[in-house]
Amino acid sequence: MIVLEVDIKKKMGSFNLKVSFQSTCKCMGILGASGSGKSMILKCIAGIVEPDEGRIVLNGEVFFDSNDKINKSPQNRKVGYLFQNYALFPTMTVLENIKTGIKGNKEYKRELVKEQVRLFHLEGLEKRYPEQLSGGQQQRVALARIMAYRPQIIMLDEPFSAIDSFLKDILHKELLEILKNFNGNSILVSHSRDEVFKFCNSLTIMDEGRITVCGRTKDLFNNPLRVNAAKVTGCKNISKIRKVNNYELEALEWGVLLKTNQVITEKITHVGIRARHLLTVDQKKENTMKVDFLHYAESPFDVQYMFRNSMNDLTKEIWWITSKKQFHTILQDIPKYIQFPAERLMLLES
Amino acid sequence: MIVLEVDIKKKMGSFNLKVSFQSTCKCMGILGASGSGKSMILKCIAGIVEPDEGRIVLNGEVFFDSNDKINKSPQNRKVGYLFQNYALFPTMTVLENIKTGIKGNKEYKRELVKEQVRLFHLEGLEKRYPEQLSGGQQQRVALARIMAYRPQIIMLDEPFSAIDSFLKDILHKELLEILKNFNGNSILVSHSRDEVFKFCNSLTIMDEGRITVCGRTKDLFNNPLRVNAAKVTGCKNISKIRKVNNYELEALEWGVLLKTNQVITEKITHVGIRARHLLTVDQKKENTMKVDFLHYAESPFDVQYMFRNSMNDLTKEIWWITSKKQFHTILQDIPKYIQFPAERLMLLES
Amino acid sequence: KPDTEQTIEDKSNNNDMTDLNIFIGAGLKNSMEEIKLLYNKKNPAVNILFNADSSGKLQLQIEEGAECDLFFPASIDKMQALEEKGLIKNDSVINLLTNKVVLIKPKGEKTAVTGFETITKAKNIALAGEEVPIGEYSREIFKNLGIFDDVMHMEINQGANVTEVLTSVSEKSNEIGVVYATDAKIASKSVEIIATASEGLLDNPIIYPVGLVKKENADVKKTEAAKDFLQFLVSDEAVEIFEDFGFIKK
Amino acid sequence: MDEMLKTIDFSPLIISLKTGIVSTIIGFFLGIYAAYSVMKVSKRMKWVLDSIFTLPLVLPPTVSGFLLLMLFSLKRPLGKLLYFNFNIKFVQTWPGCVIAACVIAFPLMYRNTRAAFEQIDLTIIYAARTLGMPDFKIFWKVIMPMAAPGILSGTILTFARSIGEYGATSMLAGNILGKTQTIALAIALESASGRYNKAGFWVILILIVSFIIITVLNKVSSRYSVVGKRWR
Amino acid sequence: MDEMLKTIDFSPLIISLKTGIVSTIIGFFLGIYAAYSVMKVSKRMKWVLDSIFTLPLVLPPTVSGFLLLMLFSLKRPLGKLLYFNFNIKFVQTWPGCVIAACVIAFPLMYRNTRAAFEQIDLTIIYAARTLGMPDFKIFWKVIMPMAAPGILSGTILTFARSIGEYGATSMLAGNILGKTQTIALAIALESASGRYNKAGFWVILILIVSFIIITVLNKVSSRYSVVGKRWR
Ligand SMILES: Nc1ncnc2c1ncn2[C@@H]1O[C@H](COP(=O)(O)OP(=O)(O)OP(=O)(O)O)[C@@H](O)[C@H]1O
Ligand SMILES: Nc1ncnc2c1ncn2[C@@H]1O[C@H](COP(=O)(O)OP(=O)(O)OP(=O)(O)O)[C@@H](O)[C@H]1O
Ligand SMILES: [Mg+2]
Ligand SMILES: [Mg+2]
Repeated sequence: MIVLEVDIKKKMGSFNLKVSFQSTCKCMGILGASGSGKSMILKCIAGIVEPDEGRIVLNGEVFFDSNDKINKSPQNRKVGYLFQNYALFPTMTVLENIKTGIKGNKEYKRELVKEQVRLFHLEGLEKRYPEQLSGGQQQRVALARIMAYRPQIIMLDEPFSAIDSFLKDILHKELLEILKNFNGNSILVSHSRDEVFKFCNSLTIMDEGRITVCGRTKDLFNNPLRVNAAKVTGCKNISKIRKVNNYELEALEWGVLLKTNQVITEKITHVGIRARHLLTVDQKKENTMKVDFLHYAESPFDVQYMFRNSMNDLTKEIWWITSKKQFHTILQDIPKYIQFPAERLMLLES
Repeated sequence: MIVLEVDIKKKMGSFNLKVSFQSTCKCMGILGASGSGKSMILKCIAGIVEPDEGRIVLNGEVFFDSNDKINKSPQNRKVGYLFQNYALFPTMTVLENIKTGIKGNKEYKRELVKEQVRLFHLEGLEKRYPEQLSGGQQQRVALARIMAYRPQIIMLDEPFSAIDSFLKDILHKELLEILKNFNGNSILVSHSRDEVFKFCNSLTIMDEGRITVCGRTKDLFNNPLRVNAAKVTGCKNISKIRKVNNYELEALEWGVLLKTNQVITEKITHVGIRARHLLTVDQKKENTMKVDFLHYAESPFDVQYMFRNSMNDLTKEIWWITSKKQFHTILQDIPKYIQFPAERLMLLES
Repeated sequence: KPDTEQTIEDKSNNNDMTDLNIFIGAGLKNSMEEIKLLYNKKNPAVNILFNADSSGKLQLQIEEGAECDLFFPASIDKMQALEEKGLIKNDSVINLLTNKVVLIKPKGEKTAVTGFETITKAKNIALAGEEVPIGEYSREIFKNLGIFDDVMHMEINQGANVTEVLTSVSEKSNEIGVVYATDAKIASKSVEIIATASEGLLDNPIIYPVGLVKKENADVKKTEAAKDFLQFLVSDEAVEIFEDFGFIKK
Repeated sequence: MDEMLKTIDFSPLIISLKTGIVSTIIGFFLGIYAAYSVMKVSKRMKWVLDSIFTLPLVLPPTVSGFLLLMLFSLKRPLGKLLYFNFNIKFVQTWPGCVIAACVIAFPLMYRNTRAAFEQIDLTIIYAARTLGMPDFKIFWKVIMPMAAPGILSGTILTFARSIGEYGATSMLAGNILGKTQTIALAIALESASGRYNKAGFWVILILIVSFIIITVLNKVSSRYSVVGKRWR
Repeated sequence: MDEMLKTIDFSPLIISLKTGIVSTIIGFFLGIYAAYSVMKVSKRMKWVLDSIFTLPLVLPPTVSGFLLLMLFSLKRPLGKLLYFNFNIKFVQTWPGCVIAACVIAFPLMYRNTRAAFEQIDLTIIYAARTLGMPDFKIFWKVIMPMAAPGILSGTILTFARSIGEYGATSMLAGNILGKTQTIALAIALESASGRYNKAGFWVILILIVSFIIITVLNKVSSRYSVVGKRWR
């Protein structure tokens, strides 16, 4: 069982990073708002940024310890870090770029490079220089380079951000395969919920340099516990609350009283509900609200509707997302009432 | 009505770009595989890459014409091009970066910059240099810089690839607002189907330097017409066919005979069906296939199942995606048969 | 024609100051500076500007029309060359000083060389270039001694000027060297004289001529001042200073 | 020592400083302009210009001085033209010192700047163009700050070289105390006259001056480089 | 002309070439090493080293030559030590030419290289580290190719300067035909002797040689720069 322990502090100008976590899972995901410090953590683990204090240990091997004045060089950490901006060597061809990290004899190198080229669909580009590649091609070269390096731990910083969805599906499959056969940890930073969900058993959620929640991916998507975690896992509807009693609250920003299944503890400050979990009903029931339709947006398979409490113009908009199948023309049958199913309400601490 | 006419050829090493289109729509989307030449088109329009021959005209203003030897400098094109890799000025602060493109007096500049900083949530980062920003922050600075420039035409090359989903939703809304008030064209290159769907009325699909299809976004998603268009619009199931008669075909890679609603012309070489459009049934009917379950992958709201024709091990996998709501535990009730509804089959030319 | 050069200087100096440009061989610099001080005590209105450099360079500069009133090179050839080109005022040339050629070695060093005749016993020798005046004189001496070819087969370090020769010897880079007596005197801390060449060894004596440079549309005041300074150079007062520095009045 | 200081005329210091600063400024703009122009030229032309602009460094300074004298002497066409029509004279004047120093130091500025330009990422320049920045603004606000290390290096080398210039200066401008005698010329002359302590004094002075100027240049330029880079 | 050619001893050409090439090679490695070391040092230290490494350019070459002579002359401790214990002698020998040229040209290589290093994007170096490349490999395979324009500029300047070096060489190594007389020294000597056509011959020769070498260097280095950059 491979363990990664991180407990570090780092101040960069006005930004403070202070995180501490242990990961034993095969692939840990990090989700967080833009600028919350995800890349910084990876840089600290890779040895590119030196933390002000703390400890980083991988599998018993101390990478960094401010007390013992240990700070292994990046070379000795054997960490495969996919830079967010790729960081390809501009003066090397694709082939040379991939080859850099490989240790072994010529024959082995050649074989491995060839395999990576195939795996990341880079055939025909071997002799090109990075500036002669498209964005997605560059990203794939960077991925190939890391994978050829055979690191102890793989850290991917938004590895598929520039790759089209068809190729992404293929690469997802291949990467899942690679990670399955890889006996080390990996960390994935991604803004795509689907990606995190697919790759990561455990998830760490960051906000402003701190870890807010940490747990099994599925659990966190079901019950994000904190406002910020709810946001980054894609919850579009969040409101401040006033507790009425243990099982009832007033959603202040929606202007509605809601019954809950869970006990509302004192710490709870917000309530959230995913846009897909709202129901539409024809008449007033428990946990329903009469709404005015504001506007809608369409995506290939879904429609997003935006409503507002029809009793109160000052409340926040509420998003409802529903699969398209059920509608042929979208603006027919606009619901009058929406329901907040009690079992779907997420009670959140801020 | 503002018209953009592009008809150019460009050879770059082994890559040949040859495209010709007219766009009058407010926001044109470009979809295409990685390396298909999307960025190259934008570069030609912006004046960064000089086409070998052809013509580029925006609203009657000739940007480029190889016959008349016209080649306006990028400065005189007033094109706002968001580079895929941002291309921020490394020696300028965020504020200075945003300010560069603005024409006007000091007061106006200050106001406009301030507005952009607010719009793209860059408060507190004004004095930072690009290398002191996170990936998403850099991308937002680049966006702010383009928008402050007040161009005639806005060209965005994957504008939200590095931004977390919560902020992305907000920026989407803001950008939609901006584009609504903007009286010029815009072009969006994106790998996200949802984004294209949301922003673009018309869509151009590229493959290996050529435009394969071009049309209204919704129409293309409904009926992509070509294999490559089906792929980039996210169709996961595509098979070669053999025509049996005008309304029947054999899907060679799936090993199944399918009835269609549309006439199968001679040009049709493939059939496709979106993973969400497959149905599951309990017994053999028309257009059904007995399948073996291979594996599944989960995303927050959906489950993807992979099947294979149980009669023939050599056939391609078939993806089925379904919303999670219907299942509590996923591996229960694995369907035995899947159905290809005739009205959902997409007949494709290669 | 306006003369900005003049006007600029007129602004910076008093209006009645006269600038006198004097080109002197580098070896004359120290003595000429003292003479200048002395002269200025009597004639404060004359602003003497020295251009001290190797005589060949000065000759070239004058040929190229440099602003020069008085030319005072370390060799008569340079003067003659200019006279032939008509750049020197007729009859103004005075052969003012002579110098001696000496053979030197680093102070306190042993050498088998005892005089010019035995020069070839040295391992190597520092000599000025062929047409640097002192180089020319040295060669003349060797020819007259009949050892020219032998010397030319030695390891010769050719200096482009006397300073280089002097430094080479004083730093023991070379075993011996040939310089002017005046130079040897300056560097007496680090070199010592082995022998002084007798006058008979030179075809012509070493002469430091001084002459007025001919100028078109010359300024009368300037010409007069130049003449006056030339007169002063010949005076006993000046000659005394020259002699302090090891020169000999011709 | 005290005695010596009294007898020293400090004009060479002033002249050296003036020459150094003025020729650095001229060299700065000229070198940058040359480098900028060469960047826009075809490969073959680049090679030709490159070689020509490097020449003054290959030739011994005296030769360059000789060639300059042949060009500007009042007996030669150009010199005559300049003098009689424009009243400009380089022979034996302070401007001559400047010209000599400029010519000798020019290759340093030129090559450093060009190397710095070549290392700049073209995409950034393109971005500036698409933002409608006029060329001169792109040059001064985008290119120059990015090329700062190279420009600084060139400037320092140019200053150092022009302060230390002897051969060409003595040929063109002469060695006239109070007018064209720079510290470098003074050092040469004093050591030729065997006055080593005076020469030594000048050497120390020139070193101090250079230290100061180099420091100032470093400080000024560090304003333009984002973060002082240090490799670990 | 024909007459003249017959009387010319071509040894200065050989010596110049040897000196130029050897001192360029030494200067190349030394300058790069110095620049590399300075990149890793604190800001204050950087400033000190920077100033020291620029000195040889500030001093007139003759002074540098004089100081070298003071160091290596057989009268002085170091010179004695080297000569009597190791039989190494720089005074009046060809190695002296090399030392002199190296010292004079060193600042050019150093500063150019350092400027080039400063313009490199640190992220790329970090990437190389995380890929486990050993430091020397990073240096030669990643840093050097990226710094190629600056390195080339430094190398060309170094070569040009050391080929044209006269002042320090004549001081330290002397001007011995067939042993230490380089073309630059020959030119100085011939022109001091007023033999302008011989001097001219050498000038032309030195120019041709430099053209060739500069072209070769350009060619070699263009292999390392990805795409010949040209601004439009
Ligand atoms: N050199 C620096 N000086 C000051 N602040 C910095 C510096 N480098 C980064 N930061 C700040 O640190 C924070 C974290 O940066 P980091 O790159 O880790 O963000 P991130 O979580 O990866 O964001 P993104 O998803 O946008 O890439 C950001 O707010 C950034 O502005
Ligand atoms: N300088 C060049 N020389 C040769 N080929 C080039 C050059 N620049 C780009 N290409 C090729 O042109 C093709 C199109 O590049 P482009 O950047 O337009 O792709 P793209 O559609 O934007 O892809 P992506 O989605 O990955 O960014 C790519 O296959 C790329 O490899
Ligand atoms: Mg990041
Ligand atoms: Mg692209």
